[in-house]
Amino acid sequence: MDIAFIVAALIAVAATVRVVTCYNIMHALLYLVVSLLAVSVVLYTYGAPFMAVLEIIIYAGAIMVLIIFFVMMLNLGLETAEHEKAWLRPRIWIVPGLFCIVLLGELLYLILQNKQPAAGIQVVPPKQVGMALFGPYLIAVELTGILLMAGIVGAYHLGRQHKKTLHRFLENNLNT
Amino acid sequence: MSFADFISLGPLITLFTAVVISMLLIAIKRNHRITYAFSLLAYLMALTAIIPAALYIPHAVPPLLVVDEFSLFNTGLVLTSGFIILLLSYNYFEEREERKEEYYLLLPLATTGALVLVVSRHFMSLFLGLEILSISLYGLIAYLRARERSDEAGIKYLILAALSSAFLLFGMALVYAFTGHMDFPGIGAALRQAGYIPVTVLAGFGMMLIGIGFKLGVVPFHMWAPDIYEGAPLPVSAFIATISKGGMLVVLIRFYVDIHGNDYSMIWWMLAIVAVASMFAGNWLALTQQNIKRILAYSSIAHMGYILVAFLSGVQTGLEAISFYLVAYFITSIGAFGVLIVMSSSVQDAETLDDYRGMFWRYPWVATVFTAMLLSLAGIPLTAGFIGKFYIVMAGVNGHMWFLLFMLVINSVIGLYYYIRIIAMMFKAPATGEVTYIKPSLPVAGNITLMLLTLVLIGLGVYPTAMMQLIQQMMKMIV
Amino acid sequence: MNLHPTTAGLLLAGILFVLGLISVLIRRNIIFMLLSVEIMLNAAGLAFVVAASHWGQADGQVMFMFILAMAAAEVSVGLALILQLYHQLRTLDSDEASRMNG
Amino acid sequence: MILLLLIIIPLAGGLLSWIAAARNTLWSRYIALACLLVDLAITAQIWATHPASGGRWLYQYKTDWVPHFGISLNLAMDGLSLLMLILTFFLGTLAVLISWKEINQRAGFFHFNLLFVLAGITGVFLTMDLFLFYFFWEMMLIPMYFLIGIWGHENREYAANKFFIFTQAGGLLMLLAILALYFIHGANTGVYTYDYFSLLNTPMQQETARWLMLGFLVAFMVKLPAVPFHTWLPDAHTEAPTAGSVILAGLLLKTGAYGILRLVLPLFPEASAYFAPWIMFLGVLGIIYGGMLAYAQTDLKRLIAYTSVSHMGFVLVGAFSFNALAYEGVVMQMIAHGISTGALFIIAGALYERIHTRNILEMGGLWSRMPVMGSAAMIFVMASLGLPGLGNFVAEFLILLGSWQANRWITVFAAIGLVVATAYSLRIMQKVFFGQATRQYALPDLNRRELLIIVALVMAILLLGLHPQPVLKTSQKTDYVVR
Amino acid sequence: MLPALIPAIPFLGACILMLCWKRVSRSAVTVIGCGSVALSAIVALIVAAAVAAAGKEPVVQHVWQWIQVPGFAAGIDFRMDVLSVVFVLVITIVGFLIHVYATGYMHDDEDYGRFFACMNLFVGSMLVLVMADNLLLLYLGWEGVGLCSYLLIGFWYKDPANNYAARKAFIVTRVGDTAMAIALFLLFEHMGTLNIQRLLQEAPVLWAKGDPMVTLIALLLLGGAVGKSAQLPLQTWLPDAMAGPTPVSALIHAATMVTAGVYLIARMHVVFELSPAAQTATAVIGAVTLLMAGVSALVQTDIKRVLAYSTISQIGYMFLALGCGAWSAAIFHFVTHAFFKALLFMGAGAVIVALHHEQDMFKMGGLKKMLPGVFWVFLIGCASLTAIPFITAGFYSKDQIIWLSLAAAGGHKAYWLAGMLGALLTGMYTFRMFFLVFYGEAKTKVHHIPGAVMMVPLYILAVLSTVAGFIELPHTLGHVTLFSHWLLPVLPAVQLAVDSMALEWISQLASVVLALGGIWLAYVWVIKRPQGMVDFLSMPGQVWLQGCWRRGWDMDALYDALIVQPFVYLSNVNRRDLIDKIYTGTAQLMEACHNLMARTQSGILRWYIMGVVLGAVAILSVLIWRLHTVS
Repeated sequence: MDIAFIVAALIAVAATVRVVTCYNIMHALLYLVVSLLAVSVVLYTYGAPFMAVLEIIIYAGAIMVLIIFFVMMLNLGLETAEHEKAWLRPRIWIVPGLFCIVLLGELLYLILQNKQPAAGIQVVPPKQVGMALFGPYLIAVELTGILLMAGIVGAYHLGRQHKKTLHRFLENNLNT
Repeated sequence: MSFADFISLGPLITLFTAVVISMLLIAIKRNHRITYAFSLLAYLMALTAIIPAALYIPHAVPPLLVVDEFSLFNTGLVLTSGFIILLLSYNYFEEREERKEEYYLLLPLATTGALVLVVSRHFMSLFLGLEILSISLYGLIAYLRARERSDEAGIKYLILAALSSAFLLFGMALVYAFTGHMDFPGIGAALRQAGYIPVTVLAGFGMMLIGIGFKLGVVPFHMWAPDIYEGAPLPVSAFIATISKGGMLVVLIRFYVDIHGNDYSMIWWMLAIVAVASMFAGNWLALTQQNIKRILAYSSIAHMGYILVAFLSGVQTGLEAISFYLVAYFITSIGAFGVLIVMSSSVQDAETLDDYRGMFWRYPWVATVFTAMLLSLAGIPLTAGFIGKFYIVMAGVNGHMWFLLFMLVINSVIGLYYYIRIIAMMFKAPATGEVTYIKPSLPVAGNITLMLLTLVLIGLGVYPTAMMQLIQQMMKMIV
Repeated sequence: MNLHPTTAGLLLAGILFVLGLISVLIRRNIIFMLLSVEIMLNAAGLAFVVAASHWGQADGQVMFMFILAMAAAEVSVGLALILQLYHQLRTLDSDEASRMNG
Repeated sequence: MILLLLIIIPLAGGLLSWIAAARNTLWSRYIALACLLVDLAITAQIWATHPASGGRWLYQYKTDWVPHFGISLNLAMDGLSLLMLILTFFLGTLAVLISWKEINQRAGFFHFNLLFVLAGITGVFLTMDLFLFYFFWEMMLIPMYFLIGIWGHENREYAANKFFIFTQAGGLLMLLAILALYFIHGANTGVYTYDYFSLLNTPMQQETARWLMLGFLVAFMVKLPAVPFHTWLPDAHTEAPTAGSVILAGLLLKTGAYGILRLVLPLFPEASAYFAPWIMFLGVLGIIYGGMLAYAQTDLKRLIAYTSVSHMGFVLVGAFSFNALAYEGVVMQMIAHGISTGALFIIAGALYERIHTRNILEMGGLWSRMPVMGSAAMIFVMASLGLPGLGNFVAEFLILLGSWQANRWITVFAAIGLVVATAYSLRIMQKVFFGQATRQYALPDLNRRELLIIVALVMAILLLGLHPQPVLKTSQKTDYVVR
Repeated sequence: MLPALIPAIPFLGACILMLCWKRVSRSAVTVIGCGSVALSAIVALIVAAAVAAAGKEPVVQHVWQWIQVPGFAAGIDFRMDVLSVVFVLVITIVGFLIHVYATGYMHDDEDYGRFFACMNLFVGSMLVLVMADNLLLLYLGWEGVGLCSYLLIGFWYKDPANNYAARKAFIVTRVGDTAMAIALFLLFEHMGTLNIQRLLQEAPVLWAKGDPMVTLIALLLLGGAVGKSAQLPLQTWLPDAMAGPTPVSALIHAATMVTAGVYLIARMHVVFELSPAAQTATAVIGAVTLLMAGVSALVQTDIKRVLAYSTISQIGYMFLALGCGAWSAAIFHFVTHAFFKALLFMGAGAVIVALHHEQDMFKMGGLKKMLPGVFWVFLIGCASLTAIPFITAGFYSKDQIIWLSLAAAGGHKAYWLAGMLGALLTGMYTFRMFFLVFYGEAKTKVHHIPGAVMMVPLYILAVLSTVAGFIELPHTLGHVTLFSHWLLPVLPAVQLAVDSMALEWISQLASVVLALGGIWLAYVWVIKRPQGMVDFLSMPGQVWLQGCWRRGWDMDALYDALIVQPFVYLSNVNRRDLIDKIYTGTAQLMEACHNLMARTQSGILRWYIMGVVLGAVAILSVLIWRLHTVS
């Protein structure tokens, strides 16, 4: 068992717990970034250096930044924190929490049933990944393209601001 | 990719290419009519592309995809359904949304996702297809931005879909971790080879079931369905009810067959519980519901339960039954939503039961169509739904699943109640006094489409042989 | 600790996954929910990489990349939707978005 | 081919008369009438000319439908079917006639539904393919549902729903049984078919046979209806328009009895014998329970409806006696009950048209105002209580005579049911036609059209009572399961 | 062809009248109504002559095959043998006279035609009953006369009381009919036929004397007979049946229909002979009935009810005779009873019409002068009923029964005593009625003197009531056996256990003395010392007892409490059909489920996620659970 893995894992879990419990959304996001960084270390220890990098660049770097930007744009800081405080009462989280703990227990129990023969961690170099990606999984890459296009079109359509000028019928409706 | 790969994936590629072109068209000039016409054309071309693809079957595009009779059949089904939904869409969007053109990108994109599902035999393509479908649907569900409920529906669907995707992925990871394969036949072979099924793999299947169950809308992952059906634009609801569920079901069948799902009693039990719960929950929920969209949502939950019964029968007849039922269910659901669409005014959806009061006497033909659709949902003879239900029961009997069948019978009876409640409402004398009905748009294209659907519905109900032969042929190949 | 490395990795992924799930469940803020779902997806991706390392295959990593892509698309559409919702409801409380029920 | 024609004529006629109604409702009525008369003529012609001796099957027609499943369009007519068909078209014709003035709203759609119901019933009586049987069985429900639900009385929707749900529930159980039979037969012989004749001698375990038999039986007992599945009937009969009540009582209930004779007994002789005492018990329970309920009713149509429960109990008792006499009686009972109860409903309908109430407490003394109607009612009330010389007596007597050999106590109680029948039947006369008129009505007696209907019915019931031999002889052309 | 004509002609008349009585004149109705019966009577006479000419060989006619199914056949077959001839003649002749009388009696009724239609129908049915060759056809006639009885009792349908009486008559007789139907089933089961002749021939072969089965059959037949003939325990309907017009009472409820039971037992005498127990039962029923009815007749106030109870009592005599094996005696009494009771009823009817439909005897009186014709014929009828020796028919028939109840093989002293006591009661109630009606002061004015149409039949019947007795004279008085001899081919001669002329003398003397004693008591009671009687009767206990008797020993109340009320109560409790509650309950349960489920659809996203989590937990739990149960 790699020490690096254990440390990174502990950090990841701790940071994620903070994400769950944190009231301030900004803090939570930052904790999440920490968690993602720790996960990237874990990825590295599992012989996936390229993925570790991607985790940092895309997850921590792009997606999280996007969300942070969004939060800032809406200016949600303090007010939201208040809300979160008000919403996160034990009454609210205790039952779901319990169920999730049960789920966690079951999941871990099931994973621990693993009876596979122990094999070492095998490093998969980025080249091999690249070969796979543009070899057999070429179509999948194409499909990812479609996926992203769908995302873009959807986000474009939904993200546009409402024009206040509605369609004439709707307008009439609103007026009446 | 070889030439044969291209031809085999022709429908998919055609459709996607068309999406790209139509995006460019929109970029050049926004015109509802042109985009609409082009999309229709795209679907037609994609449908035509099935013919050359059929020459090469069965053709695998390793490791992700496989094109065989089963996938081509379902490709055809999905494309036809998409085409019909599109046909019904024009008027619906014409006056509801200023930016209507993106709809004609998102709908084919979603269809593409379903097509990927239909041909996939690998976790990766399953996942990607699912996500293409889901992400397009986020946009589609919330498409009508002026409508309050759209956003609510969209966000609900988004969070839940992502959540269930996460479950699906985690489950896949577990399966992958303990079998070393992500393609279905490989998994099946690995499990056969191992001689037993590792618990963790079972756990993985269980978690995948959550993701799949969510898309199918079975209990307990069904709760989104009514809200999304209600909030989404009607054609999109029709899409979710049919293509989205159908695509998932097809991939589930393939997966189940490839991993020899019948060998594992555990999976059987899980599905059986889900099936019974879905039947009861769906039917009970619909019982006194006043909103027809929600009724259709609940009824679709119950119908998925029925399908699962056939699924669980573990005989080839069961798979045939599902295919047939799916066809019938597609026709019926699209028909029912189609009626809702043509009955809706240019700004308001006709969705409450009261909107349909005395409809038979005001719009006899549309009411007849709706009646036929509802009767088909209820499984009454002369309709395709009857043959479908008959087929399912037959499969169940063949598999000796008496308990499940008994549940099915009970539920059919419960279900009957709310279907005929709608019918009764349509045949009631129109309300006296000052009642303002929704003024239905009754577009010509919509009416003709509905008429054709009804004809097909009754045709299949009266002469199902051809369809059955086709399905039987195709199922022989995959089992 | 003499854990099988694959098991260890999967355990971590499982813990992160469930933590994300808890977060989705107890948060009412929709952005938080979206965030939590991201945690879950990330955990699933981690599980794939762990599995890949066990078999020495690239497939799991490829899958991880696709998950990444999907997460990105998801977040973009999701944020756009949240924006819409925020404009309409003037709140991010998911419980408020419950006008459809029954 | 002629059998197919019998089904197609009403189907086509139904469509035609719906279309014609757009022009003129009178055309619609004439088309419906003509179709039924043609069918009636065809069947009457067959009846008149069919050879006294010779094979059991008068006509057969078979062509593939869904060969994939072994489903064929398999029609055949034997004595039993023939009699039932004649009854069907006879009552169908009358149903059109009585609706002549009663149904003014949406007459075209009414006739469409009426003819479709009749087509479904015809199909049930003719088909020799179990799938097809189920198909027709369900097919007649929808138009019937509309008949009740659209043209019925105040509480029509409830009644229609109840009717529909009950019969569907029973039907689905039958479907399960049909399919199980199909597979058992297929597994044992390698031939997967729904063909009645092939399935007749399906070898199967006793246990299985019993379950399957119950599946069929429940469907038929719901339709019959037997206690405790009878509760849809009073509602449906009460709320239906007159023609609907006539079709329901006269024909739909008979499909249940027919199903028992045609399917339950021949397909599962051992299982039927095993359950026979219980079923006969239910039958006799129905006779007395239905009779008591009928006695307590104040709604005339409801009262008549419960008499159906009582009378159909005889069918159940007779059918499970496994006795040639009882079978003859059952067939007679089906026909005679169809006519007598149909007539009573027609009279109830005619009364309702005149005084707009069905509550017998508000009637009384109508004999003096409508002596012809009163006399007609008297005849059918007497038929209902089993007066010799009228059709029902022959039926009930033969049933009891036959069932006596099977089970004495059942027969004794069934015979006691005749006393109850007297009580409720006479109550009709007493409350409706006798006594002092409570209100002053200006009531026209039966008009010419109604008179024609009633006279036809009276003739029929008298002929059945005094010279039932042609019917009995024809019905003997059917092979019943005799022990 | 002739025998079939006998019932066919009245049926035809009934049909014609039913279809068009509204459209033809009253006289046409009269002609059709009376004419058909007269024609029938003529044909009957011809057939009777044919039977006689053929040496009492029966005339059999097969009209058409009614029911023929494998294992069972019944035809519309008529058989005129000597027994049938007797009944047919009485029915047609008395029937004709009553029809004629009715043309006068019903003259002003608006439903004149309907009346005659029903009457004709009745005559036809009754003829079918007595001419039937098989029991099924007999049953047809049996129920047919029941129907006519129902129709005619409720003839004046506007009065609910009449309808009630009619309904009661129908239902009570139906109870007996059911027993008879079961007897038919049993007979068929054992013999495979319902043909009367074959039954009679084969029964002795099949069963030994006293076989329990034959006893059961005989008792069930007896059940049918007591229902129709208003014997204990089913006698309660007959007094109420007097609600019908008086000619109806005369024809149906005195002369013919009520004696159908007698006919049935006589017809099936072989079966009864095989079962001593059933015979005893018949005799006991007859004896008890004749006494109870006699007592009830004693205290009635309504003139028709007196006659009704008297009818019950007289039929009791017939049953007594049947029970003793004195078949022909019973039939003989039937004949004479038909004459004098029809006479009495019609006489009463004349009085009633004269007094403007007043039936209470205490409101009559002193009619001797006003209605002398009626007085005389009534006197003859009363005398015949009381069995005044030598000159009345009743004397010969009744005396024969009393004597044979002692002397016949099946006889017993107790029967004889009952007969004797009955004679006393007969005298008392008959002349109490007679004196009340014709003597004393007039309390109601006479409105209408009955015309010739009504009186002529009375005269004829008066003559018949007198002379009919001479066809059968006892040993002591000339020993003429024309009647029993005539019946010999069908009904065996009575087996005498005691054959002592002296004893017969004593018996006759005693009965005469008792009858005359009864008259004397009536005289004292009504005319001589009415006050004393009133005092006696108003003693405590007496009042109740009298009421009880007047109400027919409160049998009505008993049945009401035991059968009718529970039935009605149960029916009404269950009016809304409790079984339906199961289904509506299920429906409500479903709705409750719906409401429960609908609450889960709260619309709150987190709740939906909770659903997913629950599902996940459930799936994994099932997995772990199965894992442990499997391994």
